[in-house]
Amino acid sequence: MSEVRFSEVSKRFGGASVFERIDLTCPEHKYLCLLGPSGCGKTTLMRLAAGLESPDEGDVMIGGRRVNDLPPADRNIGMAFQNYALYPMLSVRENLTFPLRAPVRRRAWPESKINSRVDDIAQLLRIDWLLDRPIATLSGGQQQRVALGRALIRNPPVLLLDEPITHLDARLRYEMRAELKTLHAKLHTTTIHVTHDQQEALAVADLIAVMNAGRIEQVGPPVEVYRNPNTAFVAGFVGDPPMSVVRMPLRATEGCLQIDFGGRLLDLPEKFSQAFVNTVPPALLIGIRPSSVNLVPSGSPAPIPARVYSHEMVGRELQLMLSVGDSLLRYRSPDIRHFAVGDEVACDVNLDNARLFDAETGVAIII
Amino acid sequence: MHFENKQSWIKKAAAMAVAGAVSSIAVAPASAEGVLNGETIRILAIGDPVFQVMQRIHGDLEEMAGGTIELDVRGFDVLRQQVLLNAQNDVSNYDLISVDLPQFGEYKGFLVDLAGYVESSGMDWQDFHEAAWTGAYHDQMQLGIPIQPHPEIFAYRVDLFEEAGLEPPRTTEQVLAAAKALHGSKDGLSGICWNGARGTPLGQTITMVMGSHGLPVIAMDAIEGGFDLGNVRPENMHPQMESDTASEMAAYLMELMKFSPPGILNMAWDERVRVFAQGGCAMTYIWSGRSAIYELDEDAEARGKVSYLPHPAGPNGLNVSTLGGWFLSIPDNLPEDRRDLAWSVTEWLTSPEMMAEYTKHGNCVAPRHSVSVDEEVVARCPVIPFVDAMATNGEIAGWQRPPVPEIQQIFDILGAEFHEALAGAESPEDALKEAQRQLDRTMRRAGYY
Amino acid sequence: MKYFREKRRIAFAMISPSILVIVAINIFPILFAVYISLHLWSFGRGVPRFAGFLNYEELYYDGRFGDAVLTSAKFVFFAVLLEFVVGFALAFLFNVKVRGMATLRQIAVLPIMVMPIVAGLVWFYMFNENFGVINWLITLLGSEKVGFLTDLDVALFSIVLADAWQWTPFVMLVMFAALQSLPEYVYEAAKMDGLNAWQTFWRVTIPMLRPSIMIVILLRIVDSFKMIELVFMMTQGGPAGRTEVLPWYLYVTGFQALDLGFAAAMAVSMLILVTIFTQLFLSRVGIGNDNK
Amino acid sequence: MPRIEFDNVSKRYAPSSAAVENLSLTIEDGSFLCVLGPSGCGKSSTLRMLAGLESITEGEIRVDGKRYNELKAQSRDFAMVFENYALYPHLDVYGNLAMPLAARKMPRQEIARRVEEIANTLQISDQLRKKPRQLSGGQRQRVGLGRAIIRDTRTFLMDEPLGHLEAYLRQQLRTEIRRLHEELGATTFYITHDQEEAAAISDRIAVMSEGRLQQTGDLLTLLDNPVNRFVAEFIGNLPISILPASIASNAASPELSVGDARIPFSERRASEIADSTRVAAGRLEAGVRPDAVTLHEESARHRLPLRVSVVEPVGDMAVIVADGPAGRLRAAVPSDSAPSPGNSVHAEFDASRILLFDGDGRNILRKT
Repeated sequence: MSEVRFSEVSKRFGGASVFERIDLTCPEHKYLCLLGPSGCGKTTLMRLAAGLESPDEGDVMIGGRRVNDLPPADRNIGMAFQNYALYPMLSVRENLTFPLRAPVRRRAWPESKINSRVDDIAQLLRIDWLLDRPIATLSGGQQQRVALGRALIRNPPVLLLDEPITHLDARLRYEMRAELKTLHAKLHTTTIHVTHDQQEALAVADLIAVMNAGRIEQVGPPVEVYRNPNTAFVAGFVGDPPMSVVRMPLRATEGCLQIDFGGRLLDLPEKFSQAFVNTVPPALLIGIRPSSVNLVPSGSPAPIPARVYSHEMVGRELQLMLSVGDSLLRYRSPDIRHFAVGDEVACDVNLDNARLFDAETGVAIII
Repeated sequence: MHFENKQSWIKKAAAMAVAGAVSSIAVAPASAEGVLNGETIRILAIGDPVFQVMQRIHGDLEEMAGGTIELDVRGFDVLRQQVLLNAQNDVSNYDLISVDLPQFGEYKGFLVDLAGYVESSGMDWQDFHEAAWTGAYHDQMQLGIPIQPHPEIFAYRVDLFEEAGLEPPRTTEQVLAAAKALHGSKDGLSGICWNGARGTPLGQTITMVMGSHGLPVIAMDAIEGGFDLGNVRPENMHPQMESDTASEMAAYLMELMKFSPPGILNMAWDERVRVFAQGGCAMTYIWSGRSAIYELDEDAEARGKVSYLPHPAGPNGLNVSTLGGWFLSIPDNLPEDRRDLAWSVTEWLTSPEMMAEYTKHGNCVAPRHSVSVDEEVVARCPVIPFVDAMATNGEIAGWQRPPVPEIQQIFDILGAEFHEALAGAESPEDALKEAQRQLDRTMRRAGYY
Repeated sequence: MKYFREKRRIAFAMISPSILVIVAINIFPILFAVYISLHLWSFGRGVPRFAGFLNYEELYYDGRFGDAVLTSAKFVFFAVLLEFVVGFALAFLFNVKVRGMATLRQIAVLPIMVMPIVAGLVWFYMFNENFGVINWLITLLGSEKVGFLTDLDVALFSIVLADAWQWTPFVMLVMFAALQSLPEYVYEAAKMDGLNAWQTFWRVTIPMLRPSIMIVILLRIVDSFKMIELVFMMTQGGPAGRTEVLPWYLYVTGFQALDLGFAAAMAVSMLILVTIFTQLFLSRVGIGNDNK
Repeated sequence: MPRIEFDNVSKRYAPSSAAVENLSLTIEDGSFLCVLGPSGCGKSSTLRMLAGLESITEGEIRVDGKRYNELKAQSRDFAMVFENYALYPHLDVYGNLAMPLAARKMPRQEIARRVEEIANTLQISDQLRKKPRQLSGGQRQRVGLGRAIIRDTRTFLMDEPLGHLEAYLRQQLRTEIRRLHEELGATTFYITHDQEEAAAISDRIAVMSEGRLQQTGDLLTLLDNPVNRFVAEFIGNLPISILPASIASNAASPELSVGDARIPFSERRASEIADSTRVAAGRLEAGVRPDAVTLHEESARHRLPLRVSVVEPVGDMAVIVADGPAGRLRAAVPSDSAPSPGNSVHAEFDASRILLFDGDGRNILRKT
């Protein structure tokens, strides 16, 4: 039993609230990513699970058991830190065995058992050839593996990873994230992984919990979070590139809502109209995927006037930000041609796949 | 004597540390024949020459005594505080304490009367200089045995005086004349050295010079040939700094300034002796024991060329030198069963043999007539027969520094206030008046009148 | 929650002895000094007699006390000024990366290791008019001897000099450490911003050193206000009281005259003076002005 | 705008080891050049030599034809943005922005006007009275940028300015930097270790490794026509897969073997290889970018059989990590059609986009 559950937990530092009454569950054997920008409270939430912080209200449950009063060492969790937190003067082997040699574990971990365990873990993480090297001589990726090894060595049912691969360079990040996923497929350890990199979260997680400003915006499998963002924040944060979340003026004409794109009025798709049968909302946030935006020849009928706000190469594609009215729309250009900032272009927007969000709450309007 | 010089202060700090370490690991010597008979004696002592000698020969001393000698050596102020604190204990931490002559007035309430021991042990008390012996006699009690009492006397360079055809100065007038004649007569030669430094040094100079002008600083009872230092009552406590004698004293000191070496305003204790020793001045006021500084130093210019006199007298004064220095006393909170031992040790440490022994190690003090005629002692310390003669002639007395508890305050006030006059920051009259005012206030605060 | 409450309780239990020690060592003596200052008490003789504010009253009318406060203020001002200016300059000098500078620096800080009382002894003899090496040099150059410790106008500055000899290296050391800890990148930024050496010094170095400067000055002020050893060894307050700083007067009153009540009143006044001054200094000049 | 030339420039901190070796590089006036390389490749030393913060051991740096080697940093009139922001910690945002102007003794009012203008441009107007440590990383670097652009410098040096920021902030700010560049038109010399950032922001990328310049070009050149394996591996949003390969010397139809796959080559490509004397060197490696791979359920002679290890759904596309006897391959496929872990797949390569490296890592198919 290793489900991790936060039940109505609140945490404040001094007078400042980090979050209030958060509910979140990481089911047993699942890999949960806590995703959000810095300062959103994701690390604090994980530290509550680790026992490095105590909740001001609510309960932290591990395996159905309330652990609020349990010191970290008794919670049976492994944790890997962002900065690795290894002992630089010790060898890899000594770092790995460190958690086993704590006095309270002497009975559970006799010398013979320790050695075979270290060998197993080192093989699993492919650091067996490094065992006798001092930490200081290892590369960042190798150190990260050792840190993971140390977190895993007691075979904990719960693994907590605090931005474990953020500091690695791009190549290693790719390698390590595949590694993490393979490892999880093998061990099925219930894992909570904190990151600010949405790509990383999408790549490794079974479940993503998107956090923003102390709130959990959405919890779900990566594809779900990516495809159907529940809030405007998620829409603008997750995706490669994410949706453009724009605020456009609304026009109500004969019971039909229209959106003003820089002077060009587009009809709200049929499926949304029933949401506004009796009311005209003062404002809406509209999430538009880059793939729903197209450039059209300037002579086309009824184009939306736009200006190039920025252009950059991402992968093999040219990505543009188009300035329409007061808003910016992302656009991916299939062919690579030269744009300059300020160029005037004409575009067209397909609203069929758009998502609407309440301008006040940011919550998606779902039909 | 007393307020130890600055250099020895440092040496003493180091010595104390060493002594502390030594005494803490010391074990009683196997032989138990001497006065201690395997026991331990605890002495609270001052960092003056005689006790410094004891520290130096500590090992020999213990062997002689056949026991352990714990010698705690302290600076003047600290010693005084410890003695006062110890007196408040139920049981004394020390078997013996060292007492400065003017302190008997302050301490007499808690010291054992030794008269009985002197009597029963048959100590030859008449062998001691009379002024020294009676200096510890208060309220019909013998409160201490002299171990290092010596007077502040007057030293002059015989060779220079002869060269200039000058008479040995017996009066202040003669001193000034000689100083004037000799000052600057040679390169780097000044007339006279004395304690001119601010505070206690100058304060002591004032009390003693005022004494040689014929009056103590407070209104003590006059008796035959001096003042009654064994019986100071509250009504005796009035300061006398606005007297004619004080004015004469002040005038004399102001005159002395003219014939003093540079830096006289900061000169004290050993420094004046060292300037005298290297030929920086023709005369000096000097605690007799300190003559060892040049008499035992083969490189000193003054060595062997010095003769001694009691303090030169003022117009209405006497040729009397001030006695000071240290006595051994037994605190009255020492349990009865330790007193005999304390007495035995006192007797031993003040014996003629030990006194002679001290002179071997640079302590030119011998307050016993029998020691003063020892040829070896005299050869080492030419000053000793002079002092012995003064003692015999009644030219040594202790009343100049009245044995009252406020004596240190008196020194401080006089030494601070009159320094203003010497430095030219104030007139001597104003300085005396201010000193009088402050002394008066001190005595009133103490509740004497 | 119980675990954390337990942790806090244990933590409190662990630190409570230190709190007690702090109270015993820091607070109690101050309270005791205040208590004594309200009594007439001559050490070793009888019990203290309650006297109300008599001691303070006498202190108020005691010209010598006022003079001592003034002398202390003068001493502190000149000593700290000299130590700071020279120490600061030396710190910059030693910050230059030249071979042998480290050794030189180590030699330069030696005076700090000397016991103040020994420093006083050394300078007493250096300044002495009859044996002193400085006056010997002066006469060698054909000038008149200077009464470093006996001239009314010079003595205090001689003590300032001795104090500076001992403590300038301390200022130098602190400023040097502060200089070393200044981030290199800020200087690169300054170069790229086009600041010349003078501008870099006044606009970057000084403001960034400000907290260290304030701390070192404060430490030196408080410390030199308590200086007694040099006076003890060199002048005993002379000539004519021109070097009688407050601690020396206090020492004479409390430890030679043993007038404890009066000395305690002086100590309490001194404490109040120093506290007021440092508070004023901190609030006016401020260590960091981030909280504006 | 200045034109910057590095002419055979070397930097040695110790006689034996060169941080930068024989670097020759030109930055055309008004262009945006990005030096890209892993840490320790010498890019930082290069920038610092240009800035005047490091001396030049050998060679010459010229700006508009004028030798700059001996010119003091203060006199070079470059503005610099630092990785760690290098803000003056004791000054507030206003003070930091004003510093370059104050150094030039500009009148107070003029300074205030400029600061306000710049703060508006960078959306930090409401932060002017804050100290750097009260700001987030993104805000700090905006101040760093503002300080660089506040005086009319015509050259910007940027030392990994986004290195310390989180991913989404990096993306935001790189857009700003690029826009500023186009607005101001200043010559910009930018260094980074992030190839995605380099591609997004610059006109041209110079790839460095171990003190040497490897290749200079725009992104597509570097992607499709890298000089060597290092550049091929370093460039590209998704990592290139490198697999052992050999040329089947069947005269009838030239084939490339990659693992068990036999991939027919066009005559033209085959002849390119045949021409190359390098093939003789022996060992060959094929580089395949994930977007040049398609995965199929059916096997074929020209397909490489693999087993899926990891599926990473990163948006519309999923990255498939698949392993076989020949090694590990990454493929980018639409997430809707992504296989599951454990599935067998058969990878087909776009033959025209296969890169071939010889034993020394050189690209033997490189078009010059």
